[in-house]
Amino acid sequence: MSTLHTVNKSPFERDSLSSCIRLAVKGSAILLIEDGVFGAMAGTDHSDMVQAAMKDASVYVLGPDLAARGMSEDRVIDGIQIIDYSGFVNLTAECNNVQSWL
Amino acid sequence: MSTLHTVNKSPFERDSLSSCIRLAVKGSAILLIEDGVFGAMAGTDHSDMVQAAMKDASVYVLGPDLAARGMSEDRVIDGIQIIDYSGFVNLTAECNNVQSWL
Amino acid sequence: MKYSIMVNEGPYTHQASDTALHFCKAALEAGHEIFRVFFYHDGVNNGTRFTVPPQDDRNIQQEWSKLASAHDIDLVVCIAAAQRRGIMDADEAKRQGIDGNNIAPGFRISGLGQLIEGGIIADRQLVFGD
Amino acid sequence: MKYSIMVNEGPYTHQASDTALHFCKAALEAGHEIFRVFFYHDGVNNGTRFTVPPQDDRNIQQEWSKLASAHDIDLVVCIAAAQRRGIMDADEAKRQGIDGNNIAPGFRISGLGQLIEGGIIADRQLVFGD
Amino acid sequence: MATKKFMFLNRKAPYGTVYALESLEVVLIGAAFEQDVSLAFIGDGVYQIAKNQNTDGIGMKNFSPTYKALGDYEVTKLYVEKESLEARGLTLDDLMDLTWEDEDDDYAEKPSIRLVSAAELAAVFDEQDVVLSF
Amino acid sequence: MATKKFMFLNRKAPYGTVYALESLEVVLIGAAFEQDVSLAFIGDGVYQIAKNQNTDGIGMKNFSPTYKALGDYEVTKLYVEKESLEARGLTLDDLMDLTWEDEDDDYAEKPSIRLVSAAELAAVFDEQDVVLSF
Repeated sequence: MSTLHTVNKSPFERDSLSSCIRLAVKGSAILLIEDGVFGAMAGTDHSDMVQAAMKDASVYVLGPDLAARGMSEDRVIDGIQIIDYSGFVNLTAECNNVQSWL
Repeated sequence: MSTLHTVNKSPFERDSLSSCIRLAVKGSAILLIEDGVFGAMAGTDHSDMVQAAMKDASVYVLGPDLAARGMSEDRVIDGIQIIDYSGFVNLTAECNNVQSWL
Repeated sequence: MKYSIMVNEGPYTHQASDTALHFCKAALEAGHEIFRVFFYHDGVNNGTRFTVPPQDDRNIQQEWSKLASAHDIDLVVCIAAAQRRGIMDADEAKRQGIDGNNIAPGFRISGLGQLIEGGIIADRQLVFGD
Repeated sequence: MKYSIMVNEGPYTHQASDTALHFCKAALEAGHEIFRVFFYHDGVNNGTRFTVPPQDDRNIQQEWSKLASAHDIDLVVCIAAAQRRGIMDADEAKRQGIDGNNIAPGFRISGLGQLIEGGIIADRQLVFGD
Repeated sequence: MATKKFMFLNRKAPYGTVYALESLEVVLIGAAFEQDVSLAFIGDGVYQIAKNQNTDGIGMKNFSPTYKALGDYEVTKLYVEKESLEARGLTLDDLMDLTWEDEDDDYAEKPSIRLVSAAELAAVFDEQDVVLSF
Repeated sequence: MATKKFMFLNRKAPYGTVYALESLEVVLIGAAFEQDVSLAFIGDGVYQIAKNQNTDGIGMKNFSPTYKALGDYEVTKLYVEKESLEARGLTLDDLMDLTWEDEDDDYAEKPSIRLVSAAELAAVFDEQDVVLSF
């Protein structure tokens, strides 16, 4: 796979996720961690942006960070894969490099 | 005067300024400091939001922070007053209280 | 006017501590009083005497110490926040079994009540942070 | 895979250090190698042995020390960033005329070259920060 | 000591940063000073009081139960901005059930959360003496 | 040692935080390792290389002249995202004039700043071995 992008900021508070989406090439993977997991939720002001990005990128979200924040897996946008830290490690190994959007 | 609101974040990176504008009552003062000074510039994607807010609030910007960032006073939105640290102190004394939007 | 100030970020990483210093100096110059500066969150890191910034840079910690001594300002480091972040005075170090301390001159470690008290006593409460 | 990790924020204030720890543990469990963890910006504050977090909370600094000793991980604190923020080892303290040191076991202070070298040597470079 | 109106302004999500937790520590101490205390949850601050927080997987302490104890400390005014909640696709049902017992009304259990519009909350802010931001 | 493609990703404004300054310190050290180094300025990162920075009033060191020295360290690829510049009402004229001397072309002075679209910059990112984010 191409690049793995990690985003650890809420899309409501910062421009990290929108910058990442703008600058990720087709075929990239995007992993939402820490406060970035709010970007994975359906029915928010930013869901459309994320769903549009999913045409070109595979989107993942870190389950432990979702659970910590009380965000239900049922309400994650369809097609976003929920992974744990070991899945995070696997992604970094499968992708050619890792780019953090802090 | 009513409340003095301080905003120290760039409106391009964070939601601090938009939250402040949404929650400031008519007659408030808004002071842009640190990276918040980018919100005072004309001709940006956020200038319209700030100009609309100026109908209900007096907007100020900290000159030393503008200069540090190379932002020209000529390009500050018309009607925004440029002040220094002593002007900042005066505002806090004139207003009833101070609210920071971090 | 009597001011109480809260500083929520450490030195250098965020501008908050610099801005708070500039504000305090300007307020004192205008004849106001700075009653207390309360350092919370990473702000406690302003109170370590172990910093050695580059020679061509400002020394934020020393500026706070000097300002406090010149104008009798109470510099309070929050004890709970300090424990999480490794700011220790001699008493605390002894109590916690830590083999050293790093508190800077003019700073004292105390509880969150000092922040609330500051807000009650002062005419204006300001917060500088991230 | 051989990993090099960069941690840009201190303990507790941001989740970055926690996430980096979880990542390192999971990588080691999967049979990968963590070659080096480089602490930069406020990340240097992970390397103070003066922290005393609440008893019901994790001790991030100790977790790094333990992980490093169990898996032979090189924990490097950037010297320039450490000087600005008051992280000292015995040698540095002597050189700078500081009356104490606070570096934690398993951490060493070194230059930014270690970060670049980490990126060159490792198969993957990851950054955790704010 | 005088009684002042203290507002604690919460705009950051929990766990990603420590501000929510350390804000709560101030609120608990503040309650002991018998001031007129309010909390506001704006922007990502609304996530602080989300239901069903479970931190087992990230190894951090789940401090959300502490919000439920606020009523016992006579901290009973928790303002939640409607616009922030809606932007995040959340409703009151997604927030914890936070209540207090009214001594003057036969210990009736009353809701602590006050869902308010931005305009209403702006008016509340305007009345405050001290605003502590986190 | 091997030569790798190193990208330094700058997304934060100068002075409000220390990231811009400390990023520059890494770039200077990195140059000594003779790697293939690029810098990207995205979002508020474009403000780092704005002209006419004057820090006298805030008592901090003006480190912007250091960007002018990058060419001497053979750091000659500074990508600036067009979309970020435009959103901020800025043009190339608002940025410092950053150049390098091409030894292989009779020491001709060439511009270091490469104004690129998001799509073009995305392609550059995709070729990198190591991305350090600040």
